[in-house]
Amino acid sequence: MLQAPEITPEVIEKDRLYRDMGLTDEEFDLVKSIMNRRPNFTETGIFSVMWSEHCSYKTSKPLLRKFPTKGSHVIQGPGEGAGIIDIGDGQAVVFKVESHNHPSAVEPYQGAATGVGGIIRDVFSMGARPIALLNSLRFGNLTTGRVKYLFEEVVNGIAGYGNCVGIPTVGGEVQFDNCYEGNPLVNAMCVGIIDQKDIQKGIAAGIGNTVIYAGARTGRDGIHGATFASEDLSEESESKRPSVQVGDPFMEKLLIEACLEVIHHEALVGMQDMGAAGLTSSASEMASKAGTGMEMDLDLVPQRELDMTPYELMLSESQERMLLVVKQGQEQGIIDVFTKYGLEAVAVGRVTDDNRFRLIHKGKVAADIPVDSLAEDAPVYHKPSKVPDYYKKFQQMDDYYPTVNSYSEALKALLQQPTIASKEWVYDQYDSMVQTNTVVTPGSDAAIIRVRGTDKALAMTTDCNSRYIYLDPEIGGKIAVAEAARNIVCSGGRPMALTDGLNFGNPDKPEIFWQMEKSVDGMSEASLKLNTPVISGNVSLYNETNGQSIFPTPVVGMVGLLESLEHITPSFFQTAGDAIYLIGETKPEFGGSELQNILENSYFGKAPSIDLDVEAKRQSQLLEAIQSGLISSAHDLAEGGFAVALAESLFDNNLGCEVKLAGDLTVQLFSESQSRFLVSVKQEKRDQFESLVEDANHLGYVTDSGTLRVNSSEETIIEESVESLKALWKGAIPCLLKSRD
Amino acid sequence: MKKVKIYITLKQGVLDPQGRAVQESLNTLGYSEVQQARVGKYMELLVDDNEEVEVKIEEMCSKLLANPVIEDYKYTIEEGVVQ
Amino acid sequence: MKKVKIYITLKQGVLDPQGRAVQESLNTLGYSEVQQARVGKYMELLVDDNEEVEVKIEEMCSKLLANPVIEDYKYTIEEGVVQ
Amino acid sequence: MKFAVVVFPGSNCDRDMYFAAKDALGEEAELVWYQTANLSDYDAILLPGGFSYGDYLRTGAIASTSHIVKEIKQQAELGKPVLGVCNGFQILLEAGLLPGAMLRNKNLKFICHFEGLKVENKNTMFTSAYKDGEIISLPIAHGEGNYYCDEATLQKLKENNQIVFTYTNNPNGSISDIAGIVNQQGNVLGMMPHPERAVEQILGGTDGLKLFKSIVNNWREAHVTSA
Ligand SMILES: Nc1ncnc2c1ncn2[C@@H]1O[C@H](COP(=O)(O)OP(=O)(O)O)[C@@H](O)[C@H]1O
Ligand SMILES: [Mg+2]
Repeated sequence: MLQAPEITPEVIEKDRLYRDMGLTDEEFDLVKSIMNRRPNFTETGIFSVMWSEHCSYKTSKPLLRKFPTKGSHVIQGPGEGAGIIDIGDGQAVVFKVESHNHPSAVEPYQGAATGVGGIIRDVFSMGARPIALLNSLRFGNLTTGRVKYLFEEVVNGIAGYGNCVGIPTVGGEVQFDNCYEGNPLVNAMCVGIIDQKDIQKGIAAGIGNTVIYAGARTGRDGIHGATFASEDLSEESESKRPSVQVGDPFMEKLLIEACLEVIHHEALVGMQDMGAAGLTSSASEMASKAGTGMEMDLDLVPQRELDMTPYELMLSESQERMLLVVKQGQEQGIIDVFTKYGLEAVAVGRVTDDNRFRLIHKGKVAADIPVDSLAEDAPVYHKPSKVPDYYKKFQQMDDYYPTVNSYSEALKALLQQPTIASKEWVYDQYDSMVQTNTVVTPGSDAAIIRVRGTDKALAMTTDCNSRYIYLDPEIGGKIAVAEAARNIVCSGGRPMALTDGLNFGNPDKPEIFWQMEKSVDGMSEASLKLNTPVISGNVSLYNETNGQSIFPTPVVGMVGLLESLEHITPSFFQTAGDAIYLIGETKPEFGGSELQNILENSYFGKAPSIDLDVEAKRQSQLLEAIQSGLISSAHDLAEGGFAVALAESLFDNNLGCEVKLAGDLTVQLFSESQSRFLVSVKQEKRDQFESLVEDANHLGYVTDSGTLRVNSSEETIIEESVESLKALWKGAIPCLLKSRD
Repeated sequence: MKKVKIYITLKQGVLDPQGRAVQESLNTLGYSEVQQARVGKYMELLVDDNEEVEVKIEEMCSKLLANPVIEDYKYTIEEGVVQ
Repeated sequence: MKKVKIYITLKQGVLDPQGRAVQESLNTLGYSEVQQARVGKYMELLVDDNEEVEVKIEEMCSKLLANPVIEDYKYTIEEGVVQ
Repeated sequence: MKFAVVVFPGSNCDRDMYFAAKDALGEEAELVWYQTANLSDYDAILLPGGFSYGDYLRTGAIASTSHIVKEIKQQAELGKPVLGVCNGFQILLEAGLLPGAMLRNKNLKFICHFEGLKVENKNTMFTSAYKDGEIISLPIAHGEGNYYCDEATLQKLKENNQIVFTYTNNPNGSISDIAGIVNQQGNVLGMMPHPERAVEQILGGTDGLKLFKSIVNNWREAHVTSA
């Protein structure tokens, strides 16, 4: 380990040691001019983490500005720990998504666990009680031992952490594609609820006020984690790897309770969690936002290991730590709350009026930096962008049309594709019910959490079909937002706002930057049109292994509001005799489809088209129908198209169905055209439904036969026992995991 | 038949929440003399005799039984009998 | 300062699902020579010197560290240093 | 009737238990921090689920050594109903208020879903509102619910009708499908499934409510006769 005292500022410059920490030559020059001198080792480290992509968003900032972030119900947009929306009655909902991709590639259990822990802290540091967790996961195909191991351990880590802290994990998504083989994605989302009067922002206002450190002690874990997250994964990172962070969910649980108690304490001024770049970012961001300075005595910081240097103390990413600003003279009241929970809380510094970030170590000044330069003066890059050749080629291609010999066999194959198959193996390991508010558990379109004491509920989902985004990032970006909103609407909720997790490859490559730009354009347009502003998010770049990038994967986490518990709508058919309708038109669109994946083992051609006006109109008509009590069940059409959605609608109640299709049957059954819904309606409500919802085609009925039957105008083209289809769908993932190689 | 005893411990510097909880609980119970506790795993394998036992055990430890990112391991090999 | 090493194993006759899983995955990985695996705990305590170390350790094990319904324990006491 | 819901560091179903007693059942209930010395004010003691002390070492082990557990023992000896659910059950086992121990689930995974249970003994103060042999459905959510005891203990449990609930489709490997047992006096019940999660139709069922109602009914009866 490099030891600070021996490395002089001159050596750092001469030997360009700053490069090892992730600063470029230009950035180092900028640091020198800000400091008016050469930075010492600790200062260089502090600049390098604060200016890393992970903390500064230096490449993505120009893109993020495009997102619509305003709305009458938005209380807090991007910029704080998490975004906040108004849900009425003086209450608000807080949520955000966070990635932990690179740590999970190296140590999947702890990587995923600490990812969950981090996003929870983002939410309760705002003063909100965390009420739900979701996730969005990507792995390579489940064919190699390594991928299976990553998948099993990531799920295990999410469960290990979330179950222990007592926050229900209620939803998520998992997809499998080769491009994620060496670089899995682990995005976690946390939703919290708060009384608006308690909203607490991470500020360090009040000169002379005391800075308190609370929670776990600082060790040498994850030093330079933020820089690490901003580099490609390669053989080299195996050795450069920061010592892995281990999570302590028990400590987190105590922190949650203590912080939520402290929030009501009159002496508390501000609170922030220590996330990426640990003490450095939490302290400097708090001070910078409040327009003040901060001075900390590092010898007072609780330490887990001996002889830690200022560099190590400032850059450590030890988990389960919080930083608080407290009114001077009233520290003890706050410390007592932490003590009650058996937690350490220590005064380590004070708020100053000189806009400096000053650190004292063993009586000497270890760092003295203008505080704004860290959080606000980070360079911003406008990276070059270039249309990739693959995209041009795809646009030239004739529309892909699959050859299907047996509709039944194709349906069965689709149901067993891991991306479509039941994710019960995953969510059975999550405590989805703790807190006793989960009204709709995982396995539906969106999860639903009731708001205790009211007639309201929240619907939530994560979605992102990255194959479409790869084929066409702009259209794919629109689809990702639209799909999330569809899932909310199908469950009976009005989409309110979203959080985004932007996972991309190396932005220094113009083709990758183009993917980023275009996806953000598409997502922005859709969020504007569907009135779901972006209130928080996360960027994870450099998701590549040995130069091979992942599919662009901007995950959408969305929350919607149900004004009444009566609006809760299941995604499964409910009663024999109900009429089945398909809302929306079906076109021959197979680019990026699951069927293309099965038949061609790759994705190419054009993404399915989407018209956002049509999307918005259909969503609002369907929601109105749901709120008017006309709908028995609603399910959106996604991977695998109509046939898969029809089968999925049957997997809960031992029912059957009989529907009749006309036209090109391969298209009708398997195309992945957008903006479509499968709904069931009671006989007596059909007239009213048909007059309210345009584009609804009556295709048949729910039966009690236990058989899924699809007819063409001439003959029966699919006739399968629901029981056996369900067995295939349910068994696919466990079966793949069992076969070890 | 060989009996292999494997000791898996967390690497120096890796957080050991379990060890901390054990230490605190021992202290609370009045055993104030306990200054540190670390918790790891202990495994016993019964392995058919073969020439490369040692090589194989080394492999098993590094590939499956321990997680080299956060754990160290040690083992001993002795004669054993099936119970 | 004493260093105490404690080995906790499941009692003979108590089913060890974790041990079985370890054995199975070793077998699947090609280590067919592994006939049995049992998984237990290994702890290291650093304890201030005092006259009754052994008595105390015995107590700690039976009161907290092991559950006599399902577990057996053994320990060794050696000289140790704080790290 | 007044319930104490004992909160240990790391308990996480404490509020659920509290809401079940207070809102669904309509009785008095209080959350009681584990450092509280005295429980004599309460008529029944509920030990909620969760991960006391992070489940470190063994589930329930560290919590079982806390002072309040001694107090719980004393209150139990007075005949007060004590219900331990999930981690609460694990604590009762570790504290020796109930016989046996927990092992990891046979599939080594945490499992969470509704499971079918059979009411094996309706003649307890916790189950009198159920029908004999009634099949009910309650959520489970645990990683270590694989109940174990030696043969002699199992025989005793059977002879004394201490097995109160069994799984209809054993999810975790428990010996004799055991999901819940009472002590010999019949006033301490430990069970892995979560009755407090099944007290409202909107949460998927109300089969857990009868358990709480049984406690209240029996308490009322006892108090009417003794008055
Ligand atoms: N990683 C996961 N964690 C929790 N629940 C999941 C996860 N992956 C999928 N699910 C659940 O499985 C169900 C189906 O997921 P998915 O196929 O992605 O549905 P959709 O296409 O409607 O978004 C959803 O209820 C979802 O929440
Ligand atoms: Mg859906």
